[in-house]
Amino acid sequence: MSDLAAPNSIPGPRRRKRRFDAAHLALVAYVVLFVLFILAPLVVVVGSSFEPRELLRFPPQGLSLRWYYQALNSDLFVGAAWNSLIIAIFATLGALLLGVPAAYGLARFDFKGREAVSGLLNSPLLVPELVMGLALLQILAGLQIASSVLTLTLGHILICLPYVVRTINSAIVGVDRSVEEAAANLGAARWRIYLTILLPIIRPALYAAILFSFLMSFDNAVLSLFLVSARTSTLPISVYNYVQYSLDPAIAAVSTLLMAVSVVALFTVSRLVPLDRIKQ
Amino acid sequence: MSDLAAPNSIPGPRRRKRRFDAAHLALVAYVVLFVLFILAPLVVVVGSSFEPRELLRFPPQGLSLRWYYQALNSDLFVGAAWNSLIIAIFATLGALLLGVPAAYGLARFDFKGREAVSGLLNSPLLVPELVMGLALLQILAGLQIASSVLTLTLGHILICLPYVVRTINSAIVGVDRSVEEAAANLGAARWRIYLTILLPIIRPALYAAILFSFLMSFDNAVLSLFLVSARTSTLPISVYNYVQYSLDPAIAAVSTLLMAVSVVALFTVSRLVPLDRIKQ
Amino acid sequence: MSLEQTSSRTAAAEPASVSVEGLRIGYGALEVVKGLDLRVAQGEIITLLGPSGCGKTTTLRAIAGFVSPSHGAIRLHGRDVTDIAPNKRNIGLVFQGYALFPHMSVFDNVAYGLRMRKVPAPEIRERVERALKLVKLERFAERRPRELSGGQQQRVAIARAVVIEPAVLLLDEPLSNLDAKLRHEMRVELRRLLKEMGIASIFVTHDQEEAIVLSDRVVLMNEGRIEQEGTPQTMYNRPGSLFAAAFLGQANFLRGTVASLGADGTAIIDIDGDRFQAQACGGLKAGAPATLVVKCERLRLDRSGRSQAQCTFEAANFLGPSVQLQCSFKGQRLVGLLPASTEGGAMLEPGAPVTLSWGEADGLIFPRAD
Amino acid sequence: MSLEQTSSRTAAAEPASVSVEGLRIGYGALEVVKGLDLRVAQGEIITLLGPSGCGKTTTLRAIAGFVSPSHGAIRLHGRDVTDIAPNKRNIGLVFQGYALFPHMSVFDNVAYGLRMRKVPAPEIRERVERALKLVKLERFAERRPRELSGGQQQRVAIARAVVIEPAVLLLDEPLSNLDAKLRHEMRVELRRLLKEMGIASIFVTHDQEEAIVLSDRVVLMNEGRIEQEGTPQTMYNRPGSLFAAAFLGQANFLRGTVASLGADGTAIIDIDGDRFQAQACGGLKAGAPATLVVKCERLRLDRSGRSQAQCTFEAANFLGPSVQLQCSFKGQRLVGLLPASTEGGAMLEPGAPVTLSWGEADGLIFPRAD
Repeated sequence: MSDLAAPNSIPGPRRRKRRFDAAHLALVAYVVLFVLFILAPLVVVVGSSFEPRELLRFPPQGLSLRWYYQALNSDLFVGAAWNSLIIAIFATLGALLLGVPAAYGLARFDFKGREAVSGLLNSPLLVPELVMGLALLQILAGLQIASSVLTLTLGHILICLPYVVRTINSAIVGVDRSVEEAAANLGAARWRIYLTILLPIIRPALYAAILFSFLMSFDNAVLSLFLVSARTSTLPISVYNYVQYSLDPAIAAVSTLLMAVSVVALFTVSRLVPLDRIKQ
Repeated sequence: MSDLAAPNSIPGPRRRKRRFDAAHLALVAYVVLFVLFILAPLVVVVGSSFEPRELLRFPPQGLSLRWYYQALNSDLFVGAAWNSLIIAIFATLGALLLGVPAAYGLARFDFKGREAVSGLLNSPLLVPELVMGLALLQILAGLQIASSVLTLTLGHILICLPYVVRTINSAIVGVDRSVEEAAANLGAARWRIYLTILLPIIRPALYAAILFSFLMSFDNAVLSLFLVSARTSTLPISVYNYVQYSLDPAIAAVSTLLMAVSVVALFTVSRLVPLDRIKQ
Repeated sequence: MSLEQTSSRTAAAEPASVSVEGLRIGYGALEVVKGLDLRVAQGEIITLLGPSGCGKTTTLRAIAGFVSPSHGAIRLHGRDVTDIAPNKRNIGLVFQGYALFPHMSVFDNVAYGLRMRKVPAPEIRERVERALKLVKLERFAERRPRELSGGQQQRVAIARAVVIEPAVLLLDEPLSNLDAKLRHEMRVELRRLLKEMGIASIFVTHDQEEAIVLSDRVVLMNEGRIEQEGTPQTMYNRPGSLFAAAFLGQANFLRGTVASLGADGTAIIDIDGDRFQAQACGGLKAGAPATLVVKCERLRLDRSGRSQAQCTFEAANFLGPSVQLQCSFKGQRLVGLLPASTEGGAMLEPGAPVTLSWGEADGLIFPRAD
Repeated sequence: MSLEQTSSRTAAAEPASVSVEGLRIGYGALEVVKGLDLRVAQGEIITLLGPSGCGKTTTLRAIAGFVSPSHGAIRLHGRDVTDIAPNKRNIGLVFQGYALFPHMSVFDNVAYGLRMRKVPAPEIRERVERALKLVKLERFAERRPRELSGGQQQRVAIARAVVIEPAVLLLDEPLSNLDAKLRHEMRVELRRLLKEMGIASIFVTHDQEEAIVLSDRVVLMNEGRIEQEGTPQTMYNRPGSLFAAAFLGQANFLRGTVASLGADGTAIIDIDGDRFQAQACGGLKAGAPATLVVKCERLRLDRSGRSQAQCTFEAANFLGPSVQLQCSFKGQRLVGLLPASTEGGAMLEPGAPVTLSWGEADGLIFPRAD
């Protein structure tokens, strides 16, 4: 039927109209520029880390790994990096152990004040990190406890917790209750439902929570500023202290490495979960 | 029919079974303890701000507004607070003006690399704030631009942008495209669809973006540490500097006021949008 | 109200697969189930039918153990399970949305209940394969639920529920997520499957057609109570109340007053001067308001029935296998469904006079409140 | 293939409300609509019917302007609008999910199109009120869409689309979001409403019952092309192909071979030795494989039809107004739908012999590929 020509003129092939394309192209161009604008500072940092001479500048005068070599051989930075890594790992573990059950309780049980608790945890900026740092400093001073890796880790847990609870909570809310009921109906006790049904289903959220928690802790500067001692300095604090007296390409190299950790962590997790499902 | 007794014994009224209640109560108790644990540091800060004497301690030895009076009469803190307020307002405006169109482009147009851009914007921790501060410092130094309220505002826009884009983007993705098509079908041109349909529908997300952007900027310490000059100090930086040489209850009072700003902002927005819909 | 209540009570001698006695369930001050008795025999399929909010799903959830009744008892094969946790009840449940485990293969979904019962692995394999064969999904064992169609997912849910050999199978609107064509096919298929397995089953649905096709016995619920129960034929042809008559099938409701009562269980209703003899239902009193109920498909476009109404033709709509005839009678609407082969009313003009008739046994007279 | 194609072409003298000529639409390499011609006259209601993926929704979106065709033209009242932006076309569109503006009252939703057209405020008020009255929602003007039921939302969507007095009204599966009972009611109601307004309308649906009840003309689509078009009666009773026969109504398909061709447009099909005379459809050749199609409701449980099949009874399912009879005939399944009043097959045992018959005009013979 489609092959019969209609009596009143069938037009020939027509160019696909670009009715929306002007607006479309403009917006796409805008988005690209926008991303470049956001990325520009990073390009500057990464670029100038390859500078061979003593002066921090962009574009670099050559390409050298001299400052990377120097940074990786600096006891100051390497020691701080180990501290950061250990604190980030234990802070993440702690935040998961405390946060996942809390997220479950918030998602699955009705109790008075649930709305308030939920709202509180959904507003992480309610407590400025600076204030949190001050409070912890004051508590440590009051209890006469010396700053240590342990106190830093406890402080970081406090910072990471709301993010873990939020991520896991919204994942659990998204799991149909009837799936848990189906497991109970088939004979599973409560703890088996958690282990065999709930946790496997929310695995993407668990990965996201681990990623965010790790990076929140690893990159944290504000809280650490109040809690570090000379012995327990973390990488961001070492960078900050270094900048106080010298602005050479070593700092760009360390910054680039700091970002590399984020990229590697993000990339690892994105192999396990699609990137756009990683929501805070 | 229900009033007829069945022949084989209808049991009398029975106590409502508490089969799940042990687990339920334990979890609720846990959640409450958990929240207290998170809130404890703040209680210490707020509590000690009412201390009448010079020594920062908790619990306070009395109740006095002396340190609030002193903080609100300190040129140092009041000037910094004005700076913070002005910067936060303009950074928020800037982030909205740049971020809303970008969020729309990402949500509604397909183009190569959209996934990548979207992933990038959904991972705000990819770039540690510290590195961003260093980069901006380097750029300003390279271009020989003096630090000012303007440069601070630009820096804060860069920090706030990804949050704005993420919040608005996920709201726009949640708006059924057919609603926009319905408006076009009824005769609305593109710009009228934005103004009369899209923006009003995503109003809760706009409020949330404004709230987060404002607080991100107002409470920001890390980026500001690199960009402030003596003249342009913001409130968090003033607090930090003050702590360097003195730890008296004035700092608790200012911290409490800083939190009060967050609470007031959050409360204002929650009057307009339900709290649990404020997602980052 | 139940026509079959007596018979199901006297059957108490043989132990029912499930029995529910005096069930009352409340959420706070709101009582959702207000006293309900139910017995399901081995191999019997019953349907809890009713509008949303009538308590049918709550009843099902109480049997499964997810809701605690405030009064009453639930027994499986005579054993009181009212206080037993849901994971210890041995009841099969097919959820409305199927509630498959998204992270497991079809095989693992079906095997889950057996693994929880610590059945040895070789036996698990054998029983799961048998269950998948029964629902014709043996070739899909390694798929994930999201890779299956709606109908296939539903069959996985059934296999998963029956593989544990439950005392009773509960199905909560199992067809409501399928599209119209598949839903019609699955009704018959599902009944055949359940009969083959011989498991006592309780369906919950708000779709009267589904209830009629699927069940041995329909339990019509209304506001937390049983309105009527009986075979699909009884429920359809002999509704016990106006509510039941309106809920099952499409019917005409003509308002009038009782003219007189016959000794043979019939009555005569007066509708604006015209009188019709029909079956008397419920407590009719001469002179009291009453409603004459006639199913749409029982109306005939000729004078072959004893009851005849002089109507005004309004419209005829072709429905495919049948033609819908819209007429008015004394200002009330009368709708007939005629086989399309009769070409009924095709040549009528709107406003034309037309006679519709029906058999005496097709009419039911109910008392009316106002 | 179209039975009515000629007549709709000769009607080209009067300008159609909408005409679509040689429409082709592709997404990348995939061509979804492969050449489609369509004319809708003033006040006519047509339905694009077909399985999902047949291109019916894409066609509708092309008429509305949201999809650009690669070939062909779209005309409104003779004016070529193929290159006109969607907001300048003056076409009414009712979306599947209604797409109401959630932040506006019902009044503002309906007024939106008029405001975009800069109609003066008093006239807007008057026209919106008239439109809301038409869909019986005048008392809901100040409500928000979410405060309305599904059926009410759908009526708001219709009022919003018709208040701008569009050249044509497009409706994309407008009933699919309603529950079964409401959907059945709204079909008739919607047709009445559209006829009252006299607007040319194009429905898109995959539900054949809906297409039959709603439309003046059904356009059956398959894989981007028109399979057949015609009145609902023609489409239902005289399907032009096996595809059409399978898509409209419930039918039996008996495989056999062509025994002989008659001169009067009939043919005789041989099914494992039994021969049946029926209407010949398509290019039949003696000895070639063919399929006999008989609609389920045309089968009778007696010998009154000229074609008679000696079957084996399998099962009878009570459906309420009718009884479904499952039989087997020469190893093929034969399903009959009999009026329940005949009590057909109630006393038969599975395996019993039974004779089903049908009229000669009820059978259609189609050529079969394999």
